[in-house]
Amino acid sequence: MAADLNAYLLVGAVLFVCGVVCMATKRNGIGVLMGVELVLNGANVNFVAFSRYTDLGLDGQVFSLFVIVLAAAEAAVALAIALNFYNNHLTIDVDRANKLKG
Amino acid sequence: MSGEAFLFTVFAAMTCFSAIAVVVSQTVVRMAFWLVISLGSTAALFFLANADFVGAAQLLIYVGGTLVLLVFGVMLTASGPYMKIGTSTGETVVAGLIGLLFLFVVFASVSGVNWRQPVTASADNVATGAVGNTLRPLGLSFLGARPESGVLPGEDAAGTGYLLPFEIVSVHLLVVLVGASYLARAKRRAVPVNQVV
Amino acid sequence: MVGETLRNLLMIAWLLPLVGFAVEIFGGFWGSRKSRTAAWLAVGCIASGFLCSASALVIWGNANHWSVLNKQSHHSAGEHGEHDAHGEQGKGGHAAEPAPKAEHGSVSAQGPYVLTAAVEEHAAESHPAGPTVYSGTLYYLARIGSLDISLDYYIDSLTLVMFTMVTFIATCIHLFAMGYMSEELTEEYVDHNAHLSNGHHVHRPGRFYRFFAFLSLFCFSMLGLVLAGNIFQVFIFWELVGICSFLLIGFYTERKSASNAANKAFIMNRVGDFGFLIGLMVVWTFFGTFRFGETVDEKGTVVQAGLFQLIQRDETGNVVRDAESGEVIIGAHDAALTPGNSRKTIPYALLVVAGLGVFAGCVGKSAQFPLQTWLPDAMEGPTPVSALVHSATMVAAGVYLVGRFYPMFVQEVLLTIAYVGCITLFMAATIAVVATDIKKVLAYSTISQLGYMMLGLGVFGWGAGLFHLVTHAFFKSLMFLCSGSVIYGCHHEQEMPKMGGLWRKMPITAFTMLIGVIAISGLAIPGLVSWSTIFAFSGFFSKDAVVATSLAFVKANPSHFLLFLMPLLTAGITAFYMFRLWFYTFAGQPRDHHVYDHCHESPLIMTIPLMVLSVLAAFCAIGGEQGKLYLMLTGDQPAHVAHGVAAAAGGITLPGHDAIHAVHNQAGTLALIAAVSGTLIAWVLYGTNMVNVAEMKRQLAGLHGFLANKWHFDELYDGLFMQPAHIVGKFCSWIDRTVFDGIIHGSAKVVLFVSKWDRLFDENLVDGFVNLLGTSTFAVGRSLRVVQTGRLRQYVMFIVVGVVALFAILFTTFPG
Amino acid sequence: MMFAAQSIAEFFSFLGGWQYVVAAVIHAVLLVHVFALSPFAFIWLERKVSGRIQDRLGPTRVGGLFGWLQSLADGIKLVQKEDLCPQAADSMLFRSAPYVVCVASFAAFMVLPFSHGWVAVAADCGLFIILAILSLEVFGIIMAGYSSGSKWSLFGGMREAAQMVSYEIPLAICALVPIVAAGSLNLGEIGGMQRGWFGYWFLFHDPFTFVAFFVYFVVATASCKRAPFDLAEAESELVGGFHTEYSGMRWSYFFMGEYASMFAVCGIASILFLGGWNTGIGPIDDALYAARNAGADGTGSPALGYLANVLGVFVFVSKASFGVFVQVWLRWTLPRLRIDQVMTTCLKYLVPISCFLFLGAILWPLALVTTLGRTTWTSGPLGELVAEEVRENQVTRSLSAADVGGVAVRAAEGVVEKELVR
Repeated sequence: MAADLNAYLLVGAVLFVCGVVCMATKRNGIGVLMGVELVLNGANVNFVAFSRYTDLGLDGQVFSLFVIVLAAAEAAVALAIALNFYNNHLTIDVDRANKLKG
Repeated sequence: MSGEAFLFTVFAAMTCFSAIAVVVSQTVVRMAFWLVISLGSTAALFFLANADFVGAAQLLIYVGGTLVLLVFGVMLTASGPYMKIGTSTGETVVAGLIGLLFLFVVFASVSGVNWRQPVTASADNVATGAVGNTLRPLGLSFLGARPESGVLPGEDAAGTGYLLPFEIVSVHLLVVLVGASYLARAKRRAVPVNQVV
Repeated sequence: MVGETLRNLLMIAWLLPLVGFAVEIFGGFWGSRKSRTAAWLAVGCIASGFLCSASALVIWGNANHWSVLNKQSHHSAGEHGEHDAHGEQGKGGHAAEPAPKAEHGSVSAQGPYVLTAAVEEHAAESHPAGPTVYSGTLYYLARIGSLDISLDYYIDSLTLVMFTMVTFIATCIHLFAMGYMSEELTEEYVDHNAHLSNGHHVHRPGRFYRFFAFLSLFCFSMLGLVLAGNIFQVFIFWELVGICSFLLIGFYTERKSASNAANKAFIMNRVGDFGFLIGLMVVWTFFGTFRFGETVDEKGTVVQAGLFQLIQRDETGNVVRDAESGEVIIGAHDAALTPGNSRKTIPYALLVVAGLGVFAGCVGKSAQFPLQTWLPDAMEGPTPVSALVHSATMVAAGVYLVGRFYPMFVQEVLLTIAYVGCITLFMAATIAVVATDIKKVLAYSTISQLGYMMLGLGVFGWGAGLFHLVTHAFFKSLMFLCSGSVIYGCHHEQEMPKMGGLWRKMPITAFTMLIGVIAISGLAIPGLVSWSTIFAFSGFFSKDAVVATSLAFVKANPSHFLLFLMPLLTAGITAFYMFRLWFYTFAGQPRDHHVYDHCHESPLIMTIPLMVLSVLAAFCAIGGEQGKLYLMLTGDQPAHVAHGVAAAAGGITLPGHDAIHAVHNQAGTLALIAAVSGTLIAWVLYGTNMVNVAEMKRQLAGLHGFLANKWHFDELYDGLFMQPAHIVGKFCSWIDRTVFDGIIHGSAKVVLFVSKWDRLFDENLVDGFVNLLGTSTFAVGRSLRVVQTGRLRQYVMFIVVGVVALFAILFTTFPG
Repeated sequence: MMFAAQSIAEFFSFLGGWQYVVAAVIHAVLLVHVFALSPFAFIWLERKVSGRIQDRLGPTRVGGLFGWLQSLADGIKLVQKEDLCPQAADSMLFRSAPYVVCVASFAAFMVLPFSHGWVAVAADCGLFIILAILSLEVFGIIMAGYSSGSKWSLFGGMREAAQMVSYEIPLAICALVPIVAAGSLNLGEIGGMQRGWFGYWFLFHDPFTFVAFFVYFVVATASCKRAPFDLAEAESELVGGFHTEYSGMRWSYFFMGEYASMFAVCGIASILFLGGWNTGIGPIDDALYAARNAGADGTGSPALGYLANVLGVFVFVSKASFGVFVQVWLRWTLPRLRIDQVMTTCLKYLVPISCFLFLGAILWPLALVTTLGRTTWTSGPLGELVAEEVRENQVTRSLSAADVGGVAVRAAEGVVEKELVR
């Protein structure tokens, strides 16, 4: 497998899809968060790959840095929400967070 | 197959395998473990792609910070050792099928696109950050200067540099930290009723 | 400076009761119903007011060098020529003389208020050629178009005398009331005259403080009325006085009779006030100002002439009329003398209407025929109220206003006033003869005496009418207080037939009452040397002045002989019923032993005002028309009466001072004879047992019934106004119920019918459409609801499926 | 030729695309062998030092000079022991956790220069990478604690996680203080700048770096969970903390990792503050420097340059080992803190102090410029050396990189000028 743009993109795609499936299948709220991290990471791989292999240049890396920072922020807030949810419901099962269902 | 390609193959395989392991794992801590492997391998991929600062940031922030945070969350929200919240088989199968379909769609579209000509590493594009050490140009770009574009600070900062986004992200991070610590404060606890795992 | 000082003093005297009222009402005295603090406060306010008024009077006198009082006879023949000389000045408009202008400049530089007349100049000549008036504006309330609504002041000798009189009497009455109302000093007052529907007496907290608050408010209103500098302000305080009267008459508001009496007084006053308003409208329309005195701006320039300056009189006392149109000229003959006032005219008839209108108000307030019936009923109020409001002050306000507005009255109006007074005095006296309630007798006597005053004013005796006003105020308030003392001593027994022989039990009251009776009856011991040395109480002098004036008037106009005969006759009747009252009450043997046994002399706080007032009632008018009081009062009399007119005016020949003087002895003698005979008859009938009064009453049953029923005036009014009103009301009610209600019911039915159809349309068509929308939306939402599972993971799945589907569409649509 | 190469990868350049792979393998093997042995030395050192501190002899029975064979005997014993895995444990995680710790500790040496140019990866952001890698160690410990299925382990793991995550913050900030002075994250460059007399070490660069060194050392001790901050193990309360359930080699991996990271943080300290491989004696350093350069560009003997580097390695290892010795010394001197005291120390005192130091280090040059007119208080060669180092790097790099530096310098000058005008 050659280390070219498409190879990176495919890795990113796998990460992305894994993240999405993770989000779709994990009932544990933290698991869903991990899926989100995977998805973001897949996007990061793409950014870095474009930065490396096209004339996008530095901007891709800058973007991926921002993504990392925002992912950290997102993780902090989401975790706080998850903790709150756990405090109120004594479970972390996202399927039980359906009070607003139709 | 060059050495770089070999390393890429190894790390890419590790990345993908761990990512799939994350999906397949049943307990959260195992998921976290695999996620660490996956993200670490991704960091290695970043190093391979000459984005050493991004890779280091990935390691420091993602693996060292975010994931530790997640594991904290796991432990704080675990109602028992090795807690598993299972998913029904049908759901898993459906999700897997849809995931495969999605993967196919993404593969198809990625390979279907004719990307612009890949830039090969050369002495000329080291400074652009495409190849080589990117720490200095990255730092300068965060300060609003884009030397590789020949723009000095104050000349056309708005269009090229990342000073403003950098500041915004900094403030954003601060706000998020305050907000998250406020949200996560120990508050009243619900009466344990009908605890269902 | 004098004007300023007077103004300030009178303002203090005027506003102090208002302050007292505010403190008494809002000062929290209801928290301590047993405290006399409120009363002392009220007494303090009004007594300070009296001190201010008295000092104002002294200052006024000083400013006029007292010379006005020292003049022995200003209507003597020798000085007549001089009068004429000054009359020339007077008719030119006393306020518009060039000489005082300089005075204006210097005085008015100190403030907006001005001396409107040349004070020092005239005073130095030792007799006035016109009123010495201090007037100005206190406060602008509003300005509507060219109409200034302002609080003005108008200070002349009449104002000052009235102020002093009112504040003094009010002080006495306040003190008296402190004793009289002491029963109210309790948390649980039982009103024996008020019954609840279950037959029990009314129990209520005492209202001591409230009584004094009302009294204070009344004093404020009365003083404001006297001080008023424009006719509209008079009207305002006129109504305020009415309100206070309403509150005070209805003080025992739980009593049906009291509240009825209060209503009656109020409503009958409204009848008169309606006329008053008409008069005001005429005045405003044609004169453009309400002020008595002229309006002066800050530079001392006369901006607008006052009412009294606008009306001009010639030597005969007649108003000046335009030669061609016959309309009355408003403003100066020489327009240059009154800047800001162009020459205007008013039809003579309208001037009469204005005068009659204002007089109508006076009729209501002073209880003159035909609006006299409220006053006897007003005796339902506490006796101090009767003494203050219904003898000395409020009812006198009508007379005061006639006196104050005198320059505006033309001959026809004055004649009407004379006749109204004449009828009133006779009628009321006759009713008083048969009244048995001690306060009712006094009430009718008051009406009668007020009639005397009106008569005096009407026959051109400006000084005589107002003189009687002042003397009457003293002795009538004295008598009312005495009756209050009797009532208090007899435990609220007011019927004279149940009394008798009370002088043994309450000598002070009996003695002071006797002084008052003698005073009102006009008894006198004829002097040995001349009239000026006659020994008589105040009533003799003032009544003599009125009777003399009317005699002179009748001599000049024989066709109006009733104007002399009636008061003469009534003088006798007055003496009769007053002594009847005294004998009935104090002399003879006790008739009701229950009353007699429990009766006692009043405490000192009530008897001291009696004694003080009795001294004044006896001696205030000493000297008669050469006395200090009379001279003080007439010091600033209107220009056209000041020097005694002897001329024909409006078809009536007016007597001059000389003519009046000439008949003085004659009239006095006749009046004295009448009084003495009345007294003797009373003594014979009631002082001795020579005549069986009951038998006499039976024999004269018709007359007695007529009189006892007050000449059937209540029935007359009932038949004249009440019944027609009822009939009209019934008719209106019938029309209302049949015609209007029918129309309304019919339209309601129509509306109901229409609305039924409208409802059908609404419910089926409109609602159906709206409901259809609602239900369809609801159904759609319901069916879409299942999509909203609330499951996070499913949503993610949906997103993925959506993306895949999108890409599938893209790939199939754009292959390659 | 071999000695002329600046790095192993350069040496294997004839292998074409595979040179990095080969270089990586060689590096890894070297590192593992060197640092698999170094813990033995440190364990022996610890035993002897503790023995001396406790007024006893320490290991003497096994043999060797001062009983140095003791560590070897321990090693043999550990290898022989049964590899236990408790039934309640999550076996996969339980088994892999020690490797994570080990790998995280040893990977740090990848960017740690031992002498001039003697570094596996001469990354521009070397310090950043080394801090990032060191932060991974906590993950293995958490996993170990969690997967053991024992509450002692769980508590230990949680404590360790909290402690390490907290101490990472002051650690990084304190490390940034000399970075501000140096203007580079490249550890090789930072080490090279301190050549000359020891007054040029960053320790003495300004008062803030001086204080920062001690703070850094305290924090580094804590982040290596050494006593008095060893709450994660805390034998008296948690039996053994996160490694309660471990035995045999897996247990020893944790300790290898611990000693490795001790050495790593001390190595960082020596590079950042203590002049790295420079001896601190001006003439010697200059001579060594000249020899290295001459060996590298072919003007002098490559062997001499190589020797100079070996000397540098010796100096560096000595400095780092002294740091380790001090940590051992501390362990047997100070009593253990409570866990809340540990956290309080970090969050309430060390973080603010380090922030203050960082701020001071930033303002220091500005203050000097406004008062003295230059950026260092010693008018000596440090500033010149920095400039020279920068120039040197520019030469070795491409032309455009020189442009980058020039632009950056010009931009910085512009900013400073503006500040001065203000």
